[in-house]
Amino acid sequence: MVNKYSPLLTDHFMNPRNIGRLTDYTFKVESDHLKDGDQIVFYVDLENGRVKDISYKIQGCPRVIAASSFTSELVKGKTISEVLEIKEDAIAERLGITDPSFVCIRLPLATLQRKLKEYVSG
Amino acid sequence: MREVYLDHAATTPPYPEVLKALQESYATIYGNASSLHATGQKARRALEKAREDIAKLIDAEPEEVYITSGGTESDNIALFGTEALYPGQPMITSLIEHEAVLESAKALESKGHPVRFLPVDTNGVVDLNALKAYLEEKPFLVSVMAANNEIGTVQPVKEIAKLAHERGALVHTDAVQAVGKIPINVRELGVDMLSASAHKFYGPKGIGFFYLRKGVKVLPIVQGGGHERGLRSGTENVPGAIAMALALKISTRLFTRTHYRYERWTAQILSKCGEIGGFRLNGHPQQRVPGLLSLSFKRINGEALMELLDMNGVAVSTASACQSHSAKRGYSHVIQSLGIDEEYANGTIRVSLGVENVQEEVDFFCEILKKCVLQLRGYRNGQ
Amino acid sequence: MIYLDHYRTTPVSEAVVSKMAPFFRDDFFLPEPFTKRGTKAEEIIEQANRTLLDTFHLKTGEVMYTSGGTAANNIVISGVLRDVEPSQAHAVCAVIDHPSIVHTYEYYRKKGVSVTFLKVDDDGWIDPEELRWSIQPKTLLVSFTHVNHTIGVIQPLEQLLPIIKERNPNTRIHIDAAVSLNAMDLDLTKLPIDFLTFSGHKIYGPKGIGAVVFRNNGLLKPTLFGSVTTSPFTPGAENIPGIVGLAEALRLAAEKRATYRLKTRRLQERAINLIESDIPDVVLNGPKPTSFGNLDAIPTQRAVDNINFSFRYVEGESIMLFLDFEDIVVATGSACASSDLKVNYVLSAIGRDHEMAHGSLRITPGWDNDEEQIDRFVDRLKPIVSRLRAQSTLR
Amino acid sequence: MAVIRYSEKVLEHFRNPKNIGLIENADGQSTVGSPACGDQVSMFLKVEEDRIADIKFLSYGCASNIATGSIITEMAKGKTLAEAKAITWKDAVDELGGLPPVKIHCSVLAIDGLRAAIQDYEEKTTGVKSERKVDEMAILDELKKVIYPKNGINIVDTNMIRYLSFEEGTIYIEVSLEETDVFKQNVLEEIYEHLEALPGVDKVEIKVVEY
Repeated sequence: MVNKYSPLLTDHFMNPRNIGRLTDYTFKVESDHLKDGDQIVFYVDLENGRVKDISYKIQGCPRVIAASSFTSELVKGKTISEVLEIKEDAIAERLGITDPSFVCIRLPLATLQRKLKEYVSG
Repeated sequence: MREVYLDHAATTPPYPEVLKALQESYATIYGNASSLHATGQKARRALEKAREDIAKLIDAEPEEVYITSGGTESDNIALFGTEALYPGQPMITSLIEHEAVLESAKALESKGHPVRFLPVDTNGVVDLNALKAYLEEKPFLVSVMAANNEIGTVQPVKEIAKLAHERGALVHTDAVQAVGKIPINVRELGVDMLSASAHKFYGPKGIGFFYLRKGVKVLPIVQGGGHERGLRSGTENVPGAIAMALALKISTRLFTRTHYRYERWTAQILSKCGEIGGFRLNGHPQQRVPGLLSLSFKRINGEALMELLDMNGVAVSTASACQSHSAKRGYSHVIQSLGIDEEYANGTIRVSLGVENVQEEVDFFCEILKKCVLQLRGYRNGQ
Repeated sequence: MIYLDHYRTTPVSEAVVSKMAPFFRDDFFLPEPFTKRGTKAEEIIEQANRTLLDTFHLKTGEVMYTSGGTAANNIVISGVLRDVEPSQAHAVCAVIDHPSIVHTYEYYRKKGVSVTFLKVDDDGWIDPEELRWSIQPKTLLVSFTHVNHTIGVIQPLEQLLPIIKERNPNTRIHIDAAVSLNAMDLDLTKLPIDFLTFSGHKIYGPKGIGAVVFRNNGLLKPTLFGSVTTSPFTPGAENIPGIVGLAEALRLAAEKRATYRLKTRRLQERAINLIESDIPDVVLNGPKPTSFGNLDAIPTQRAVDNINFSFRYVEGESIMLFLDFEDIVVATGSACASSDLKVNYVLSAIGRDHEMAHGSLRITPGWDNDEEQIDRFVDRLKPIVSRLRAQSTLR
Repeated sequence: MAVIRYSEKVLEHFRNPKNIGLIENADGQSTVGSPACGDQVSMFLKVEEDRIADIKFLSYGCASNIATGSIITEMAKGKTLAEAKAITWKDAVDELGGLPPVKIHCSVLAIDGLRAAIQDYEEKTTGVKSERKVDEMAILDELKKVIYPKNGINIVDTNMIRYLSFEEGTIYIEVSLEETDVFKQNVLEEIYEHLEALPGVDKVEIKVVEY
């Protein structure tokens, strides 16, 4: 098995987009499944059923940092239903980590989708 | 971009002299050392010379030194070569052993040997009171490493051997991280068995040795042509053995110089860490292998720090070099055993200096380290 | 020096040494996920794996690297037999197999595993019928040596292996190809081999490295324990220079195989003809080589690089030492020259009495020999044999 | 794994053995050892006034076998029969500048050959078959000719004979050998070879014990 980071993943790890804490946000969501003190907190600002803005704070491995950054870029501007339709594997594939044992690569999107579903159902 | 290698506890490049000796012997000594003719005898003499040299450097007799394929095999010989002689008897090892001993011990457990794992204190030193208690169970073997591969703590092997022998147990020490780095004297340590690996002290890969005190019985774990006095079958790797002996000789000669440099650089790195803040140095403050630093940074993921350093041209490791695979998360069993605060434990990297490092590289590392730690803390704090 | 003991070990070819060179000091790193240096090391191993699989014509498969041929055979046999209930297990090998196979099975036999040691005929061949009936429902593993290390007999794998799978499709097949690969091509897409083992130092590669090539690890259980990066069966630091050297040696062996065959076959023919015509009372041990006439034919009976003769009335260690005085290196099956004072078991198995086995020489030419050296060797051998015969009690 | 290395003197006697050949109508002669074990020596004597006037040997064997044959014949030549009988294999080994432990048995064989040839001469001249009574001492003496190849010392002094009895033609002995000892087979074969040749011995039973 060759485990090598794709240039895209490396870039998102070294220069993560949308880091920070939004001053105005609709909700914030914290990931579960991370242990040993690692954590992600997303801040999401919704407007007319659309992700108007998103940011996060993160402590974690390179993959989860890159995936969070990539996911934040991906969902920004999308409607809630569009976000819910994104396949977890799509992100894994784009970032070049297809080994299913790397849960971390899927975690940011899963966290967001979980919270959005809750939000929609009230 | 600059490439600074600070992962010598994982593996080291052979000394140029060692490489030259290795390549020369590839060309000239191709006889099989077990064979009777002159070519074979030339190889045999070279092999015996290498064995004598190694023996001298650790204060053993030449016939007590067996050439193996490396530390893992040596450790496996120590455990599996003795267990059949003591069916059902327990063995003692520590919680912070290398996987080669730890996994073997677990395999022994499934073969019916109860295994007792000695706890360690915050400095990573094994608990001698626990040892005394476990020794009451009449174990056949005590295996405690000479120096830890992740935190560098040097264990009180001499005391351990003395206590174990009083109770009639055999003593093995995995000295892979100690041989060639600190003076090792098997007589003084009083151990029955010791494992070493050449690529940790600037020798080639694929070769190591196993010390077995005269009179101690060990069964072979590999069956075959009866090489190495029946203990370790397989055509002798004569070029490897020659190169290993030379590497050990040079490493021993360089002790004073390297230890002086490593101390100075350690002080410099620690002072930089103080500037960064929120860090701790793991392992025993004095009883440690020079040049091996386990550093924990508060509220940082160690893997992320290692990768970021790597992308900035500095090679260090997190946990143990061989272990950080796939979905395995969290920090290593060694760091866990120290009982340090999780906030720190998660952010641990290992920095291990080597003979070819120079002052400029250490300076460069200090700057990059600061930059990377601050960058990752920035991610966490949302800056 | 005239070195005619290539079955024992070979010099590392210069091409292999230079291929290995960068991996000692420049790229000395160990494999590790994600870091630049670590992934490069992984890629190097991947490349070597690819070379090995390609050489055996496999599209997919796995490779593990060991400390040599002995370790490889032990990992396979112990990997299958170590953790099974002995009374429920059966295994098969040939009596003339390499010690690293025979002794390992002997060890498991003592542990209660039932093991069939197949007898061979006077030329060293396994009887297909005997093999057929040796396979039982509980037969887990069959091992044998492709080309025998003493007498060069080639076991007809195309004929034998299907018999095993026919009788019991679950039986795994392990072939030791340690001395096969300089001269013989093994196409694993055509042969139902589950585990193939070999080592570097017999194919002009370095010592201290060997490999197991296999389709899938199925039955294998680890027998060594430690930290795992590339294969759970071979924990510990990867010997990357060795791995690179092994792969290059194997690649070169495959590339130059046709030339090698032509060369050693000429030397073999010349040596056999000269010895048989110049020295009386000699017996060739092992099968006769396939017709000398057709040099292009792929040998099917005896490996092209093996010659083994018994010299009646004389003892092998004495011949070997006299040759050694003349800087000629061969091997002998004499018990006197062995470290355990046992007569060569392969020669006993093909029906040579003790006296004939004691008086045997194994002559194994290689890349560094030529016709002139063979002539010189036989020329020196002649007076040595007649002199020893003159002083023998048995004349 | 034993390191087998010959001294220069052994190699010299191997290369250019003294007294090699056969004496027609010898006064005493013997053949000991067997090709099955890899070693056989024949000795031929010419005796004049109780002195060994000439001695020759033939050998089927390895380098140390030939070299010890050569050195022993050199040592015995010119000596009285009594003096020649007193030569021990240790003397021969010392004279050769040492032998590897695994090869000591070769010199024992050559000394055996010399003594057997002298005995043959004495039996021929006196007409008396000097048959030593076989008792436990004689058996022990015979066992002292079996050398443990690992240390080059005989199996009696190596303390490997744990029990010995001789009743109605059957010798029963217990030998201490480990299951894994590489020389086990070799030692057992040598014991059989030596003891079965003793007069009055019909059967040799060996039990291997691991203590």
